[in-house]
Amino acid sequence: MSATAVHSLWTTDGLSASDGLWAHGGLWAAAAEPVAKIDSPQIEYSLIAPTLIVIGAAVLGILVEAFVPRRSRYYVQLFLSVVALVSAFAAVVALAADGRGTTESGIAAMGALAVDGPALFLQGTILLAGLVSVFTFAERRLDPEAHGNRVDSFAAQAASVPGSESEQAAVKAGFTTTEVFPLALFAIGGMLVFPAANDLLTLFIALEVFSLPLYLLCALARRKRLMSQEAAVKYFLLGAFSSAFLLFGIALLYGYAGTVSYAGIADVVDGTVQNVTPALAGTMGNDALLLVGAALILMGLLFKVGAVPFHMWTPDVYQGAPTPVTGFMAAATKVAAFGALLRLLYVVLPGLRWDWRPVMWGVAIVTMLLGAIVAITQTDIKRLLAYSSIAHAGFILAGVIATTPDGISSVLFYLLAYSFVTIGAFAVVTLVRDAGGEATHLSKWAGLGRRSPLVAAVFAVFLLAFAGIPLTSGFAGKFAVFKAAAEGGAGALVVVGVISSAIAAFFYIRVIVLMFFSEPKPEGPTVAVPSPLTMTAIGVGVAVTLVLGLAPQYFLDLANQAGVFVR
Amino acid sequence: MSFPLLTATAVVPAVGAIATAAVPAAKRTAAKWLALFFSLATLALAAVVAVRFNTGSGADRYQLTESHSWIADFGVRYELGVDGIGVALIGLTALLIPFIIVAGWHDADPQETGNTRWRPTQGFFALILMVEAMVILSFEATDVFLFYILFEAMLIPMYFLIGGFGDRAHSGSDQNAAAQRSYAAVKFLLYNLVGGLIMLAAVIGLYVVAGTFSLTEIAEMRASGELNMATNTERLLFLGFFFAFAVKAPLWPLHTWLPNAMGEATAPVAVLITAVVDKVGTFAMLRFCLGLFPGASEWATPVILVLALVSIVYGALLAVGQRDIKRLVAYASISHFGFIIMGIFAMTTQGQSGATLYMVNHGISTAALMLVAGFLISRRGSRLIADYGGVQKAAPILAGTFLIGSLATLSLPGLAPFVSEFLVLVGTFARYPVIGIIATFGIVLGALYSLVLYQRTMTGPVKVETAKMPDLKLRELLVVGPLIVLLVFLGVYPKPLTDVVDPAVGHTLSDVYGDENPDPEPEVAAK
Amino acid sequence: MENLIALLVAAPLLGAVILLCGGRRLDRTGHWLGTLLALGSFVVAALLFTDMLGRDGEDRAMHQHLFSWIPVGGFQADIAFQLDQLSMTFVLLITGVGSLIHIYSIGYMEHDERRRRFFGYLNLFLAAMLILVIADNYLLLYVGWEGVGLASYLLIGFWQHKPSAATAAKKAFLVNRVGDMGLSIAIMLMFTTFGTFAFGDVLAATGETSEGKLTAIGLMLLLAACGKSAQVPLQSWLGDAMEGPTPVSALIHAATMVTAGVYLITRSGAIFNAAPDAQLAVVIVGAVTLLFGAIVGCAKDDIKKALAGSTMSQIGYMVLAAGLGPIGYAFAIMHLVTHGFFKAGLFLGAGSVMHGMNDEVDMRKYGGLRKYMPVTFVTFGLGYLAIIGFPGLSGFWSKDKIIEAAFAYGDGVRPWIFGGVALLGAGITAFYMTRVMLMTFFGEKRWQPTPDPHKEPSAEPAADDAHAGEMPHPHESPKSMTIPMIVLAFGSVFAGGLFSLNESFVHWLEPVTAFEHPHPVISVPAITASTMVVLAIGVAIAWFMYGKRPVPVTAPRGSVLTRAARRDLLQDDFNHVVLVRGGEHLTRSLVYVDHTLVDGVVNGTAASFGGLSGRMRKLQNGFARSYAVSMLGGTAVLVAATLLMRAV
Amino acid sequence: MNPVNYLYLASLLFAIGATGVLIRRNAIVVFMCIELMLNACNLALVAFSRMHGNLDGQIIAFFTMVVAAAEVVVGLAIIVSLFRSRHSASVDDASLMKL
Repeated sequence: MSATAVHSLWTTDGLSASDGLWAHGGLWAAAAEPVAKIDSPQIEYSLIAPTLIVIGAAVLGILVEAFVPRRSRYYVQLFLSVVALVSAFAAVVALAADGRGTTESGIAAMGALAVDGPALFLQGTILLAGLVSVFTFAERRLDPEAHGNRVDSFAAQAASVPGSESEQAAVKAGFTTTEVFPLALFAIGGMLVFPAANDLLTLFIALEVFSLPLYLLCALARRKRLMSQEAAVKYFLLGAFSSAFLLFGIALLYGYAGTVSYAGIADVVDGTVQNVTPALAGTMGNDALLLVGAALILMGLLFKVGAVPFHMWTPDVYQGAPTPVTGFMAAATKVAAFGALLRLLYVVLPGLRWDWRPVMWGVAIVTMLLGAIVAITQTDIKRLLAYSSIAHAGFILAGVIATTPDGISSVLFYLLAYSFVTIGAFAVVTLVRDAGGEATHLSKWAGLGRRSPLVAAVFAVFLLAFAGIPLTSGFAGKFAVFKAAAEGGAGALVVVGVISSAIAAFFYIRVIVLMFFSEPKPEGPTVAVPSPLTMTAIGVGVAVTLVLGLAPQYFLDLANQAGVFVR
Repeated sequence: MSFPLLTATAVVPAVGAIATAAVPAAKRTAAKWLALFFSLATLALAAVVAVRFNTGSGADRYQLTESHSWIADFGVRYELGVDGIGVALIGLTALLIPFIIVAGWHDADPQETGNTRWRPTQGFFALILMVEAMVILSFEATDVFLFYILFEAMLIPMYFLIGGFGDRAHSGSDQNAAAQRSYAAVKFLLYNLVGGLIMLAAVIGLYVVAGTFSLTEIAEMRASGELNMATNTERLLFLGFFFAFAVKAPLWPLHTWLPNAMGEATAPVAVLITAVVDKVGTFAMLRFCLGLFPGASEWATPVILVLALVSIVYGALLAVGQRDIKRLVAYASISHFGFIIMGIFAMTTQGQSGATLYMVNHGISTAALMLVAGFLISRRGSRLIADYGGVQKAAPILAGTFLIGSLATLSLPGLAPFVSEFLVLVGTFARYPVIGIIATFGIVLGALYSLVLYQRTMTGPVKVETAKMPDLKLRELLVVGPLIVLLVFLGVYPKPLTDVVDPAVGHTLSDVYGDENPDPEPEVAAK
Repeated sequence: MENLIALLVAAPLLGAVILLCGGRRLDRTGHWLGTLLALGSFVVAALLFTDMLGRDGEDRAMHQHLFSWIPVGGFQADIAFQLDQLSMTFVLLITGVGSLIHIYSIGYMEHDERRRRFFGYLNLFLAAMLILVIADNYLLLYVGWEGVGLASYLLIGFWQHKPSAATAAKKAFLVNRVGDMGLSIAIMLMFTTFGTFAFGDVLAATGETSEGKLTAIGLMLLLAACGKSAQVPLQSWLGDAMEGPTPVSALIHAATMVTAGVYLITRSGAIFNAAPDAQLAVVIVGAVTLLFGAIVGCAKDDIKKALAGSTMSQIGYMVLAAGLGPIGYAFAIMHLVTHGFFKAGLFLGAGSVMHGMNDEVDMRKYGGLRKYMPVTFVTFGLGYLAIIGFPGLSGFWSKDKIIEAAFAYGDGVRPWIFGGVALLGAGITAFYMTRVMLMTFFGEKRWQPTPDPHKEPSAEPAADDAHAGEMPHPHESPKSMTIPMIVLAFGSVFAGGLFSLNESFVHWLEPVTAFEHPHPVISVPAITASTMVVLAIGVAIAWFMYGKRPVPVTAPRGSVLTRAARRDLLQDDFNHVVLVRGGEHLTRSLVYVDHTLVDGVVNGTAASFGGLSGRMRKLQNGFARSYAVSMLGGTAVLVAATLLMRAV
Repeated sequence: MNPVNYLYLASLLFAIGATGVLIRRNAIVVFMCIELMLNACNLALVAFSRMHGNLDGQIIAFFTMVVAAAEVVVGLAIIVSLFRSRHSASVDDASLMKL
């Protein structure tokens, strides 16, 4: 799978489209001669339509904020978002139907983006997860009405100081932060690009594009604003910190290979590169550049997936962020970040796998164990789910390490399964409320099964899926990942995975025990009756969980077909 | 395509579970009858399976097979088929569930009224039927993965049955009942889950080695020499499988969940645990450990036999030391499971036939004893042996049935468990005389705990609390009576059962020994 | 005719089922039904017996195959019966004595509200005992073996509300189970050695295996016999078994069940004949028990326990005889039958006495009863004469032969030792039986008011709270009780002589057990003479101690031996300390181990994960900067590890 | 000058920035340290660009500046709102959530 539709943006030697271009050293070869003619870059708009639709809708959303009256903004924004996500998803499906994910996969936008199976699969997953998340964003029935206005999970006015008069005024005026919709769309747009990024620059930009809106979204909780802001600050500072590392890694890798294109770097790493310039010959000999650069980029991505020891933001941010945002982050970010990680490891660094595999082994083991162990003693349901997501990141890493086609498809499948369970679980968390908003302390969940058997049962289904009990999607995913790992020669990793699954099962079960076998507290929380929006989100979660658990074959086929990276 | 009989045996209770769960809160009694109806329908289907099953000498090993593609990507097929062992255990399961339902008729009646959303009764019976469906299907699965899924999935309804519907009787402990119960439920789940997860690793390993989960395909591959399994791999995989089954069965020292679970659960659920669900573990040892890893099974036999022996003696001794009736029965079961496992790994025709019969007989006898114990406990509200005494004076029928249950537990000749226990002993003795002899001590200890229990509860001076104890009601008699009849019948005429089981045991042993005669030849040739 | 064999078992079994499941409706008629069915079984036995007599000695064995019981591979157990002369002897004894005791019980249990159940148990016992003796293989024998154990358990503990009865029942069952272990192992050994455990096949094939194997089988069978027949070292249950109603003691613990061990050894004669070491063990056990039981019998004041000691001792004789091989089998069985008559008679007599004395069992509180209970006195007296071996009565014929045979056992010192023991036993028998006789029927009245049962539960509380505090009014028992006693007394007197006429009994059994004439080391008349002397000495000593002098109501402290004998020669104390206490300690410590160690390891693991979790979560200290440190550290490790991988 | 020296300088700056993040409490300062790290990256990129004789590195450097600017927008907004709620810009004060 060589690059077929690659054009250089700034070519100097008149070559407009040539395979040999890479030999010159990258996208933007240095200008040596006067410019004769500027070729316009070739952008295959249809191939990147999903991203364009979402980003375009996000821009439109900004305009809506500016021009549409406050009253109707919510409806317009919701409509816009849903239409955008649905049509983007339709575009993804259309591309996939075109065979763009399998036989026709290739590279688009001057080599910046890959349009291949994993990209389309993950984009589809992200769009669906995003759509469901937008439903939970739009939920306005959970909190009691404030001054006759329905309110959602987000602060009336983010700029106002919590508890201040201006905030009360904003509430009274019925302000709502409808900006969350364009923000979410921006984030989704970035996430769509992230796993499809085919050069390091696009990777970096995509990372920032989806991170920055998320930082903001974290800060927007209506209740517990202080915690929300704290989460945002932590997320922001640590995120920026990690992206600095990522960028430095990019710089080093660029220094090593003289190019930022994935394929180009891979050629250099593999030693199959033609036309070695003297400068390249010099840097190619310097493995330290390669190794340190690769390690730093890995670190940036591992931060996003929440792998130990780069996980420490996760519990705090998950806890502090508005719960719908947490669900969205936990699901979509993970999907996007693992997509990028996969592409990086499988496309750019396969030649280095003897170097990174042992390291990733270590990360995976530590991640699985620590996530599971620390979760045991958690007392807040959101923090508990955060640690659970860390453990799951470890499981997925086990599949990543397989370095087989099965490894790719198993990770894809796992991500699909996991994201819906996660969104569903967090959506249930939004329902259980007391006077202070969501009742996230575990002790308040005691006896929930008696009061609201259905909600408790649904949550139990999600927990069982997290725990990987058969007949749920969690089991199918876990099995796929572990099978791939075992086949890829990582049997020991499977054993560790199994052990940490056992540990993890303990705390999922603890919650179930609490819900069903503990006596309800008299002043326990109530379960709010949600609007169809959240119901849909939860319903989709349950449906996906069960379908993927009982009859996963179709989706496994899909993941299998999608499991090949273009290069 | 013929009628999918085996699927139907599992679908009927599953549908019953859903139907029962859907009954509105107020129609509690209707839910009970509905559950009973479905369990009886399942029994009828199981009877059809037994009738259709061909015990002739040339019959296939797995019969009534069904095979459909399921998860091709994992090499998983929905493959069903029964051998004689499966038929026997399906029969046992289908038979016991109606009794369990009738015995637990009032166990899940809600204590609080007015909460219209809380429907414990419906849940209770639905969960029981769900367990039945899963257990039956697991006896039918000839695909390792399908079996594994059911093996794990059945933990969940069991878990809710244990933790959600506990015994309200006083257990002599200061801890609050709810805490104890949820401890027991969690312990049950975690033990079995850990076992299951370790098995998961082995299941994956098996796939890596064999590339398929189908028992028949693996057997063919083995026969044609295509199966390339290194000795150490085989042993590791065997251990992974065996560990899970040993937890389930349970084998010493992985047994401690059972007394807690059986103690805290209601008596019918305790029966469900030990008489039905745990049998999946021993069944799986026969079908999967021996069928998939014959070499490793032989290799592990000495250790397993010793553990089984320890179980037998240890379980019995601990049973003697118990103060709680239900825990006593639980430890007795541990002892009995030791016998079953010993019979399986003695690798003789008598041993394995005996073990299979033992599974059935232990199911019936424990059901009889435990259900009567449950009736007893419900009358006095205490599980402590010391709280009883002289019950036979007030409730002679109850005492009589309890005695028969106890006698079955101590394997009195004439009752079904004797046949199986003796076969196990003979089968073991034939190959491992010393182990066989030591295991024989189990029969003395069995008598000890059974009779101590009977003596302390039923005989002696009448206590004030027990003086007015009502005797068995009709419903209770309907539960116990048939079980006792069955115990006697199978003790006197076990041939229908051995006819079904023997060919299957022959197949299982031929997995291990090939065409050789599995049994040691007697010194003096028979005439 | 052969098809009738199953009927022998079926009749009482049917009775048991009907009586035990029938409910209160049958309370009024149940005992008649039970008795009728027992008699029916006896009639069938008689029919079969006449049929058998009509054939030649070698052709008398009958077989009936009912169905295949446990067919598993080479393991083929059948429900099949074999009725040969040996079995026939037992069948007649069991059904005959059994029927008599049914009749006796009608009167004896008249006031017991649970009489129906009692008869159900009795029928159950008959069925099981008949299975035991007519089984054609060891496994079916085992069924009967355990079946009689169960019946014995139920009947000993019939008065369940008495803790002592319940305990005694349990003890009997448990001790028997130890013996049953022996039988199980013996059957397993047979199966692995011969591939079968049917009498015919096994006993015919004994020549084809090693003596070692046969010795092992023999010793295991002996263990079984010890359990069932209350032989040392498994004798301890028999004394306690006297907690059961007296008819039970008569039937099960004197006449029939306890002799099953003798049956087993005799039945397995071919095995023992080929295993002299096993035979020696049998003889030793018999000899030891013979003395043991006799000594215990001398010290007991409880009439039933004294008789129980005597039973033990008499069975010791039988076992001793059975261990002697072909010279002894016939005599063992003959003594068994005569003993069945006189011991059952003695027990029934004792029951009659107790019936008249408000269920008092302490002989020290009897005295002078011969005037008040003449029938009982006479029948009891005849039984007494029979058991001590008074010339001409049954016991004389059978016991004397055993002593003779014992003097003919082996060579060297063996005949002297075992002959001497047998002879000594005869003397002690005379002593303790005379003691019983004197204390009960002679001397002055030493009657005491019946103690209040609520304060001190007496041994047999039957229907009698009304008697509390009253003086007993001894009276003769009703007809239903005396008639069986009289019938048995006839047996006690004449059976032995009848059997010895032309050695008819020996010839009857010879086809089954084989027979050789014993050649004692001293002449037969000399043995008979010395037996008479020993007997006379025993009677004389007893008369001096209990006839001439008044018997104190409270027992004197007595010598060390007496005190030990009262406590069953400290065997129970040994059991209590070593087995019961030791067992309790063992189970208690195992419960502890299970809780702290086995469970503790798992709980500890869980707890340590919890602790680890608690410590690890402290790393999450809430400070963004320390998170950054972790990230930086992680990056450093990542980089270092990557570089290291390359370096390695 | 040897191009490697630029790289050393870039690394040094990066290290200084990272250290600053770790040791400074004020959120603004921490943030500026991150900016310093980004600029160190830019330096490295430009140096490599020069070494390899292509423009990719320089282009990335421009993108980085834009990203840094965007981060400032978002970051300052967050930090300021935190400051207004807490009257403190200390990162260490924001430690409600832990364990």
